[in-house]
Amino acid sequence: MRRYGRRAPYATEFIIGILLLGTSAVQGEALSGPAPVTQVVAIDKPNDSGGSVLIRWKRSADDGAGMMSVKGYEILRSVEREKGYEHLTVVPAGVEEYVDNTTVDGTSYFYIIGATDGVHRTDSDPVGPVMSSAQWFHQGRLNMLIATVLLSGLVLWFINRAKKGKKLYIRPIAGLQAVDEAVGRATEMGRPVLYVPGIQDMDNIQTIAGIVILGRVAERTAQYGTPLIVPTSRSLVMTAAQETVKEAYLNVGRPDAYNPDLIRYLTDDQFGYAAGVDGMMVREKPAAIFYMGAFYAESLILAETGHSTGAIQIAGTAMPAQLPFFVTACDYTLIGEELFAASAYLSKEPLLLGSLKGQDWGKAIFIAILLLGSILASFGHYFLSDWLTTGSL
Amino acid sequence: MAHAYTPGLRITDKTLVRKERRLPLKGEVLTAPGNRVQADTVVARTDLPGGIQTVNIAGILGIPPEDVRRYMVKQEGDGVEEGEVIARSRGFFGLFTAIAKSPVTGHIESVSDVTGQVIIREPSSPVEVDAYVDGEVVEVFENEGCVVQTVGTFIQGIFGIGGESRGELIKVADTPADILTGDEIDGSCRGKVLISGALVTREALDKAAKEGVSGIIVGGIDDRDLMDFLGYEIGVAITGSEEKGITLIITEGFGRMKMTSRTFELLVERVGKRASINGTTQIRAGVIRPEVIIPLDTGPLSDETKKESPGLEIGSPVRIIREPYFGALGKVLTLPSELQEIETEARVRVLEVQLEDGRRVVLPRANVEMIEEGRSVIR
Amino acid sequence: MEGEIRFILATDCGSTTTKAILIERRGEEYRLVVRGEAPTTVEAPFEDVTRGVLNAIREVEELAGRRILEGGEIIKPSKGPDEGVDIYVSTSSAGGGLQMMVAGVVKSMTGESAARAALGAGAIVMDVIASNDGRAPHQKVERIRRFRPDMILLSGGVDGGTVSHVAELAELIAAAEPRPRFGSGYSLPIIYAGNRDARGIVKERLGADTALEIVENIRPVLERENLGPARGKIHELFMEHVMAHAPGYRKLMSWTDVPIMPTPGAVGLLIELIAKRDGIEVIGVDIGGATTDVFSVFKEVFNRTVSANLGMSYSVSNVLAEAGVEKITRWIPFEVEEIGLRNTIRNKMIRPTTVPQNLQELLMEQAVAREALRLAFEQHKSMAVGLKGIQQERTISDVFEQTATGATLVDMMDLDMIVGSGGVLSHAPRRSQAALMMIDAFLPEGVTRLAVDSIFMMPQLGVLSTVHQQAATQVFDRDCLIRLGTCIAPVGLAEEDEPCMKLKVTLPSGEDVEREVRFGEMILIPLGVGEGADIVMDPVKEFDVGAGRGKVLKTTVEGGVVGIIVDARGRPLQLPERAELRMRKLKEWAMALDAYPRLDLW
Amino acid sequence: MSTTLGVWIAAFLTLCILSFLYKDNPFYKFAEHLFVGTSAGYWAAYYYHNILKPNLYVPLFKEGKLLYIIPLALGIMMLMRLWPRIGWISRWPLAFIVGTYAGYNLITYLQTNALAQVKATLTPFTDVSRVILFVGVLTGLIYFFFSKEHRGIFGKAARVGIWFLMVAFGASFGYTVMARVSLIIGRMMFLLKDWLGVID
Repeated sequence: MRRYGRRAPYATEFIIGILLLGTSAVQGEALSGPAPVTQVVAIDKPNDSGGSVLIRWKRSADDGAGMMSVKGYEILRSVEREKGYEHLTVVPAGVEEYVDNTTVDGTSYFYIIGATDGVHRTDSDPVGPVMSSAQWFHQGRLNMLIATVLLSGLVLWFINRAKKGKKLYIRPIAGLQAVDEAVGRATEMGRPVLYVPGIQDMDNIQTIAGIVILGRVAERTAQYGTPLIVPTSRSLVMTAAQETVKEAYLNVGRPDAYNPDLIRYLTDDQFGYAAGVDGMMVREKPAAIFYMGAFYAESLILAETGHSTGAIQIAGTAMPAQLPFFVTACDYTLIGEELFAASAYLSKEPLLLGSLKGQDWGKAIFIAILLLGSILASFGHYFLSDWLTTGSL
Repeated sequence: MAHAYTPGLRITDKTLVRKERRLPLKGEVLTAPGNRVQADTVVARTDLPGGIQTVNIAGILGIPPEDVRRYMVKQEGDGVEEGEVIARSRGFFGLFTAIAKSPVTGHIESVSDVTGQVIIREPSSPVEVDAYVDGEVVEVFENEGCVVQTVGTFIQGIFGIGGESRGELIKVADTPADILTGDEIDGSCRGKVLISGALVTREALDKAAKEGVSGIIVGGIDDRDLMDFLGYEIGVAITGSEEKGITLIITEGFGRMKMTSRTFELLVERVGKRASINGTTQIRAGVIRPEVIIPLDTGPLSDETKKESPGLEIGSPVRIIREPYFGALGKVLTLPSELQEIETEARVRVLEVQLEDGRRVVLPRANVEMIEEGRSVIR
Repeated sequence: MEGEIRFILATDCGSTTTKAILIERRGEEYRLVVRGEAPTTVEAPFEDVTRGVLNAIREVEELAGRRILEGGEIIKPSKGPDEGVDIYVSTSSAGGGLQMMVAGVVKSMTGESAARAALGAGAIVMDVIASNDGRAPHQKVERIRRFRPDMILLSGGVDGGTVSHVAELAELIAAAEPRPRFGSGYSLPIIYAGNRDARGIVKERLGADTALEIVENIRPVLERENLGPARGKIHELFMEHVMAHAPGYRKLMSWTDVPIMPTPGAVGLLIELIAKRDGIEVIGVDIGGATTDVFSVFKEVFNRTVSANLGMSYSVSNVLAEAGVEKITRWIPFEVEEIGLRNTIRNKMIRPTTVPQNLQELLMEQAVAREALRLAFEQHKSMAVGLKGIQQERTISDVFEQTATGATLVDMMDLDMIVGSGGVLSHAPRRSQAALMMIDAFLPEGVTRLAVDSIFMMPQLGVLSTVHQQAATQVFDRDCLIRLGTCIAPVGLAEEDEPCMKLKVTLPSGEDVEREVRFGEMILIPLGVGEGADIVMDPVKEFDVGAGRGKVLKTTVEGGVVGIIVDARGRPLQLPERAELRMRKLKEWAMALDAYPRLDLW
Repeated sequence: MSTTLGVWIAAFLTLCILSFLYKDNPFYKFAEHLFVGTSAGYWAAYYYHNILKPNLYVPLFKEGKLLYIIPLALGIMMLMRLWPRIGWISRWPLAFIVGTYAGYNLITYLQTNALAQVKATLTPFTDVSRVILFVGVLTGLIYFFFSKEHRGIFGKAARVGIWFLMVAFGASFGYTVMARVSLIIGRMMFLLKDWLGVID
């Protein structure tokens, strides 16, 4: 057969190898086993954090063809070429790739792939040495790098422009224009302001946005001389909130009015927290309530109670499922990305305004890609789509 | 109406000037009627209440406002030094004590148990009023001030900056059309009042301020230069409180404006004498114009001082105060009583003026001002 | 009672002139007979306001041939056909008018309400002190002490709301030991119109050293303003304290049949009355030497603002400072150097009584006036707003229609009439100049009537309306206003010379005028005073004349001394950037309105 | 009716919480404080056993992995808050956390919320639903432009985006309401079945 003919130069090596292995396999039996796999390569698995080796091979001539005798491939590993091979696993027939996730970085390994029919096994030559290591760069995510650099570059460029005094237009968002109003209302009514930063921890981008906005709201309450109550459901959020509020009070020259006792930790429990905040609403009677961050099922419980106390409520979240509830129960709602744009609005600092403009350009680029890609796809070209495929995280 | 309303600036070589010297608040008058005073004699004195500082005791100590009184170390009326502890909270076993310090030296004016704040009043500062002009005290308002009277030359400007000042008159221009560029100003001008011509430049103003010149009397100034000198734009026409260390009196207007020869000559005649000047200007009801007063040694004037200004008449000397012909002098030729249409098509009361160069022009009456020589009492 | 009144005398003591008018009932109608004026005499050397009043009345006597005065007193009621009058009323803004400071907790809430109450009563609001005004306490005290207001209005907190903020304000006012402007023999009037619960503490803090008056809260709840009691109290105290200490006013007060009102308060009253009577939305403006007052009635809400530092003489330089040189030169159709313009404006400031003698000077002055009016109107728009701090009810469908409270009430499309007064408007040599200035400054949209108060008698009519409404409104309609005509301004933008609407005017003669209006042009269609014309406007789809974009509007318009002015320069108005082009357009527009003589020569 | 004490307590507390529907009252207050307190305690214990112990204590002290001194130090720095004088130290670990998460999330969000979404939307216009999807994404994105005035064509596109968002909200509203209804059904089932036993 043509195949055999092609393999011929390797045959001697193959036989010698098997002899040298000194395994339990009897030579005669070996000869009756399935044809071996070919083109075995073992490489350090790319784009990983180490600890794994990728082995690839071309399947045996008897796998799905020829004698149809291959049941699977046994993977064997050793730290020496000649001996000490141990069994790792068996992968089913038809497979041509295996990732060994059990390697120790810095150690050289040798692999043998044995095609087996259940009784006999025909081993490949050992491949190696191969050493696993962590990669600094994940090539599959080159597109991510480009996107990040592009977006950051845009943001930096616009920040720079804004710093130079170029006026940037910002579309009005009623909910944010109303912050002053809400705090003012609380002041006139002699009641506190309640700020709910959601039930997620500081690893959630919405919580971070919520805390940033808290800083802006705190500046207002400091100026107006109105108490600001912040119940939190995470200790870290409480810490961050205290720091943020303290700094805000300092910024507007009212450090004396800062009271850390009003920024409290309640509980990590979702509904325990909701019950606690509800209790605060009915007892402290805040005249303005802010909900800024990530919310789940407690959103309506909170917003409805707040509404019933007659407070002005301003909500902002990127949780699509909770938005409708906030919209119906609150006076103003920031929808999705408006939450992230909020701090730029409230501060009007060139830094933040510039970044907003940069992000808009990012969106414009995505729109352009969408348009172009879809048109290309309609004509059967998919390279843009392919380019967007990222290596798994 | 017997005569048109023609505001005029007074330029008088000898008149009776009465100046009211009042305290901003009630205080003590240090002189009596009949006393001779020098311009720098202090005639009245008072204490201006100090500023206030508030301290948020409730916030600093972390206590409710109604408890503030309990934690006060100092009470209402007590004097405090800057940095002195005025309130102290007692925590558990002396731990967690918080203290509030006074940011200023003064006394505790009030303690509020509603706002939780303490108001500290800074010490009062003395205010003194001097006589401003050399002269005689003729009247005293108890606890408020007095009137100082003098006989002298009195010249009003049209606009000025800077408050009361005084100094010896010196001449830095040869003609009333000269421009004061600054080269003429040196150390010898310190404390003097400079008589100059048609324009003062920004450079000259800066130099004069640097050399400690008391005042400058000049025909005109470019608005741009004035703005640059002050560092801001004058909005409404109230001046006098600028703190540039120099008093500027403009006699004609903005732009390059030859000083009226009469004013110039009168001033030059008084070179070497001490002048009291004030740049304070207020242009609205109750107009205040800047002034130059040069007290003279001669005795009081006779009874003609009470004569009222006669108003605009044929032959009256006038100055034109709006474009075209701005700054030109002339004599009234005719005063037609009926309204006439001018170039803008507005129908206004007009007069005919013969300019100094012989031209005869018809102008709205509102655009001329009389050069008054009345000798009525100047307040 | 009203039926018996035949002769009415009214005066307005302005800061420079005192104006008197005589009104007589002829048949069923009240008409203006004559007017006279004389310099105001509040200040030295006279120091008696009644001298100026008597001088003005004497002029009225001469002109009307009617004896009104006897032994320095007004003959009242009238004796026979040529002696005396039946009613005498007066307003006053002499001595700078009523100058107030107001205080509130939140600047945009009770602070704003307090300012509205004071402005509505005719005061100049020197400053608004608020808890959140960004000033340190000692700075607030410094302000109060330095400004020496005639009166302070303190408010703050809704009923049942904050007490501590109000107490803090009261403490600051007490610490400032404020002194009134006139005289030192009486204590400063302070009106407290805030949180009911804080009355006790305010009384405790301020009762001893000031003339404290307590009225109902101007903002009992955030959702509602209650300015009436505070306004009434301001008028009362204005009479009792402020006016009573101004020279000669005691005597004047004894002459009048109703209390003397602050001039702008009276104008506001009249404008409010007219708007209510005719059911129209109206803007009134009075541009003076020192200040510019803007009045408006939109959606039945009256607002007044006073731009204390925008005027044509005393504060003309401030117009320059606030608007900037470029904004002024953009209205001047010839080259002008900055330095020259600056000096010209300054010279106007220091010599306020002069009048422009040549055309260039007139154009410069009117350019400044446009900016003064525009700035004053901007301020008005930011003050004439809805209440802030109100809870909103929303449904899910409102999610993208969220609007903030406190939006301006001023809607130029809904506006029916602009009334201008003040020297630069009333005394413009051609009426079309006044019309053009008002259009340029206010930028009316759609169909808007224009008028000027030629001799400024709105104050007198305003105070008269409190005793004799019929006389006041009749004189207003027949003698007070000079109707300039109607401005038609399609809203939208297009390229120069593109068509923006078709216009068909049916004149009273029955003649039809049909025009295609192109973008960037102004057209004048003569239509006389008292005449009306049916008009059909068919805008192209980007333009709106009041019925919506591209929708046809049929209506009747009123004529005037100028006529129908079609302003197709676009809204927002865009002047060409390039100087020559801008000047050419300015000339073109002025020529279309025949606004200036000899314009074609340069 | 249940005979288990735990069920009775649970039922009582459920009723206490539900009494808030009428108005705030001592029963609610009691249950609320109990809830907040016990859950806080529960989570504290949970965190110790599930996070602190396996992620710090065991590797550091049992396995001797010295690198874990860093998180320990950061944790101790965080606790410095308790002493006001050195409280500022806690800002460092806080800054570390916020900064790290921000950076980490940048990539995650860019991947899942941007690139992956764009890819998913990027389809040939083969049928109507794909076109609708495409238009929806595009106009929705346009609505979230902040630095451009929503006027003219741009404004119209944003309007269309609003309509898509409205439809999405409506659907999600209905869906979530259903989920909430099932929550209340769950609680009712507990009361009626586990406690009272009136239904099976």
